[in-house]
Amino acid sequence: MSRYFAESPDDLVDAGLAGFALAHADLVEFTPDPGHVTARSPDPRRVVGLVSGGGSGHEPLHAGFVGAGMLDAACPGRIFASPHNRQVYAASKAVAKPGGVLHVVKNYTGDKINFGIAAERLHHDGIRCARVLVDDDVATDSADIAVGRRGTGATVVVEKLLGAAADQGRDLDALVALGERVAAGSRSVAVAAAAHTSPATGTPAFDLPDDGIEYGVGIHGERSGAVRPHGPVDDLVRDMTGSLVTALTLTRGDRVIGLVNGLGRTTPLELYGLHHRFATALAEHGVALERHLVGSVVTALDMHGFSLSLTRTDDELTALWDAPAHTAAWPA
Amino acid sequence: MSRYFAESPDDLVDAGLAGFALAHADLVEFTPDPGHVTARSPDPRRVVGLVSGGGSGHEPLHAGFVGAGMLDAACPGRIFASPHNRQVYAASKAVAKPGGVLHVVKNYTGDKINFGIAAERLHHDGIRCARVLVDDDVATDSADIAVGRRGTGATVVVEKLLGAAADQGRDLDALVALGERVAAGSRSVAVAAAAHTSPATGTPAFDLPDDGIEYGVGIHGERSGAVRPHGPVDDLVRDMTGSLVTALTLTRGDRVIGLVNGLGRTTPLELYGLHHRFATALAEHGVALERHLVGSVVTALDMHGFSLSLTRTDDELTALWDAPAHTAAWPA
Amino acid sequence: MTDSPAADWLRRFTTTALDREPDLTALDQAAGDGDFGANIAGAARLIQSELDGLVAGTPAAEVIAAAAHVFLDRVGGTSGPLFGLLLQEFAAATVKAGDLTPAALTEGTTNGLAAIQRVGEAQVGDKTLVDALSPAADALKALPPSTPLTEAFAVAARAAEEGAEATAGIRARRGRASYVGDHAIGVTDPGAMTIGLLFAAGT
Amino acid sequence: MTDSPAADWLRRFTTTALDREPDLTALDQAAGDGDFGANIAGAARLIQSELDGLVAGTPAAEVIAAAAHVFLDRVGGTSGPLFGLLLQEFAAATVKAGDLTPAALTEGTTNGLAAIQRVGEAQVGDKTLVDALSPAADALKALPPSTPLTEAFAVAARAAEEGAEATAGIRARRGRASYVGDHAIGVTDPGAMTIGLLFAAGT
Ligand SMILES: Nc1ncnc2c1ncn2[C@@H]1O[C@H](COP(=O)(O)OP(=O)(O)O)[C@@H](O)[C@H]1O
Ligand SMILES: Nc1ncnc2c1ncn2[C@@H]1O[C@H](COP(=O)(O)OP(=O)(O)O)[C@@H](O)[C@H]1O
Ligand SMILES: [Mg+2]
Ligand SMILES: [Mg+2]
Ligand SMILES: [Mg+2]
Ligand SMILES: [Mg+2]
Repeated sequence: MSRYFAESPDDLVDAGLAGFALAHADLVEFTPDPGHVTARSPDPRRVVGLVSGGGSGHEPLHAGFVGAGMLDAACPGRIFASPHNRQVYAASKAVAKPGGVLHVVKNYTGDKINFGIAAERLHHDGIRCARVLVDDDVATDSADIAVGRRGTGATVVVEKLLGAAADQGRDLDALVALGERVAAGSRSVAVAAAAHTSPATGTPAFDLPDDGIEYGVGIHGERSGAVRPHGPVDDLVRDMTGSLVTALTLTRGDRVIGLVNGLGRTTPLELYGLHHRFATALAEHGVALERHLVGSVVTALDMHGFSLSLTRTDDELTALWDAPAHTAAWPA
Repeated sequence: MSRYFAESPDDLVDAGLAGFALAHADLVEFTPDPGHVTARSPDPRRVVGLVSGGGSGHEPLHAGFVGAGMLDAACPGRIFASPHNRQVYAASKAVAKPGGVLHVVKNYTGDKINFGIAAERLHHDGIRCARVLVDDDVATDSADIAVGRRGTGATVVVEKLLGAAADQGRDLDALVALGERVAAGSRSVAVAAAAHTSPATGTPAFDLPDDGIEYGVGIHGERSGAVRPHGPVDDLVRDMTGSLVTALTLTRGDRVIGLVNGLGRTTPLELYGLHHRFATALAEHGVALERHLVGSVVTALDMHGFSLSLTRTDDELTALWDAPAHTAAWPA
Repeated sequence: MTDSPAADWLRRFTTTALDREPDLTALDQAAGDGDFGANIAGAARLIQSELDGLVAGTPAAEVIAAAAHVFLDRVGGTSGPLFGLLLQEFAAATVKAGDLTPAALTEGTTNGLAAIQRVGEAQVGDKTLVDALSPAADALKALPPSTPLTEAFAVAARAAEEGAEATAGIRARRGRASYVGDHAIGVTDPGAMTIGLLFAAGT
Repeated sequence: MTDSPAADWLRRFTTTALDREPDLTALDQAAGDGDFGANIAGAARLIQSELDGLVAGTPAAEVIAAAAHVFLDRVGGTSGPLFGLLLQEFAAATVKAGDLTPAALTEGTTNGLAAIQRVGEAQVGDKTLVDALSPAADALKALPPSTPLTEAFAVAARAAEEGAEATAGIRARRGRASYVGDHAIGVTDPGAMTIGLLFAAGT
């Protein structure tokens, strides 16, 4: 057990946001109530405001991606709890542009409900508002789960590509179409060797056998039900890669953007080693890894685990990926 | 216990470096034997090559700071083991410029010996070579420790400022003088709430009571001997800040660059919350926090802990801090 | 501090919610993401301070509406807005009945269930708070009109508790618990349990 | 594979080092940074493959020099170059004596100690490998010239082992163990212990 350097789960969020705002005062402005972070210098060509958000505990997502070239605003909820609708409403009002507001929402019931209520209020105010839903997690692609696939690591890819497209002055319908295309072309899968520490109890959120890996874990630490032994890392990465290739029905010559994402306490050495193995596994499928990102960008507090994501790409999407972005966490 | 996603301690380093090189092929070139990483596009005005290195397990240090505006080369050793002299020698030969080579060395016996042997070989080859020693850790400032203070978090500050100065075409003597001034004006202190996982055994490197904090821990997980209860975080940060202010004999109006550094599994929310508290504590001393960096830049594998560093600054140093750098891990 | 039956009811609910926070956290941890206890406890504290701020004699509908607004406007998660929708329907039914009557309770529960199902699309058996709310609505509708309020609350609580208990035996199809598969078996749904606590607080 | 006494000695040392890796790791973990075992084991594997590559009849000095170069050029840490300096002096003394004689062992140990102290500045009592190497040098110097090689190794090993054991009782003033204060008490210095293993491998 290891307690967080914070007084309580709420302090973890509140002090963290206050410090984030202080550290990045050049990039963002923070409104404590209702809590939201907005970009100081969005691209002047934008006609649509981009807003995302979700429970805290996934940092740098989303506040770390607020800034020129990515999000106009983010709404951080309490730890692992969706923001309330008033946060989303206020953030959306603050960054709405003549062409309206686009919500990037990870597919979770709470997020959908709270963003949905905010959207109703925005419509009521005469502000155009649409939504792109990210649902990339193959581990939750099951007839037993009525709510569909979870939104996880690929969210950052969607935010990057939509941000670059918004900077080109594209309108709401064009952005929705693009976002849906990117989300449909994105899949992720995550594994964990140790649970995150619950900020409520200070203990691991779940137990794994010493040599076990939770295959298909969620970014709130939801267990998958599938524990496998800590076997060769090559095999693990090959299996994960295979599941993404299958889900996206990729064939030889297809082009992708790849993300190797740490879930919290996974070290840079591990992540780069996994990237090397991921690239090898993709090459075995004949899939071209055209762009990549390696880092802990969509986390689950201090979980020891990682996710792999793939997004189908083409010339248009790759150019959007390459466009500059200036935020706290996007590697410039 | 949580095993690393690697086959062995050596694989952790080897696969990690291979993946790093693959991920950042635009920025760096990696030579596997003797292992070193060099910058692809150093500033053409440089007349002195900047080389650093040390045991692996501290990523992104040092390889993540190789690139324009910072290091010309880095030599990563095995986990927590200094690189051998041939690595340092080869890296130095590869990036030596007409004005010679400057080694940035963290004050550890192994690093001093291996960089020292390499320096002898370089002199033998007629290459000018000098050293800046970083010894910032106040926890090891004790008459009982014959080897002096350890080099820790402030290393990244020294590398940044020296890199910017090297880009201005300063010569070896000028860089040594600057580096010594920065190192002399830098102090750090680190605490841990949980040890890193030993890659050799897969178990925590040391045990702490559930509610204990190791005050004055080293970046190789060396215990300090001082365990304190997990009390109010404000008090902890105030005590740590006070020890740095005292060590640097800072008085009202003095200007500093501050670093809040995660040691591995410390979450961004914690680090930003600590930054907020650090800024408050410095304000209580009347010390001006002129620039800052918040992130996990000098780590101890997956240790749950953080360090605070201060470097005295002035107009010259602040301008060097603000100069652009383009490396894998410097926040651009 | 007020002393109306509606305020007493909600205050008792907040006390229970805070008392039971660790249990609710543990249930959501075992088959979800662990934030339910904190979310409900946070709401309870906010409601307590709203209740503290009300003048004596505030009409029941306004008391309930104040709690509804806390949930709707200041509490996130999945549970925040859903509890808000429920309390909002209690408030509306109370306005219509002129006070918090057994009829208002029945109508509020029925309409609250409908609103929650419109937004969350859960059916009985999906292992959500609907599994408690739906039997509570049925039990209330079956009561004779003359039933006293506390007895109506008791009947609803019993039905909700039974519904909540039944959630332990099944896997979830909605909510975070739906992601954990068989790990949800044996774990009572904390949202359903809290519906039971809400009704029990009126007895 | 060669079968000269020098090669046998070094091969036995590598076998012991690999066998004892977990113990060495544990000692460096308890009062250092845990890498010593891996560092020495890595060196041992490299030396084994060097020995495998030598033709039969390779002179003792060349055999020892090959091991010295592994440590000096391919092994990092604090211990890598220090063991390299020691073996380099063994090789030089062996060249001088024409073979690995007891005199060569004494001179190599004495000069190796001096080189290690020039570079690492440790004194006896600082809790480093000097605490084993220095008494070994003294014991070797006190031996009559006629002492057979294996007995000289045995005497040096005994002195080194005693020196190493004594390190358990003290705090460290040099090396990583100097940072851990009282945590070092009760922990034998792994570098000193390995000096004992090196001499013992010659018996
Ligand atoms: N679609 C739904 N309809 C009704 N209630 C739901 C639904 N999904 C989840 N719930 C309820 O929400 C509770 C969990 O709330 P909370 O922890 O706030 O949300 P989250 O699952 O987003 O973390 C569950 O116990 C369940 O009763
Ligand atoms: N100054 C020194 N002189 C001689 N030996 C030393 C010195 N410092 C450390 N040592 C030896 O090095 C050993 C540790 O080696 P190693 O683990 O490779 O180095 P590090 O301490 O850098 O991790 C210690 O057990 C000690 O015997
Ligand atoms: Mg949640
Ligand atoms: Mg070491
Ligand atoms: Mg929950
Ligand atoms: Mg060591």
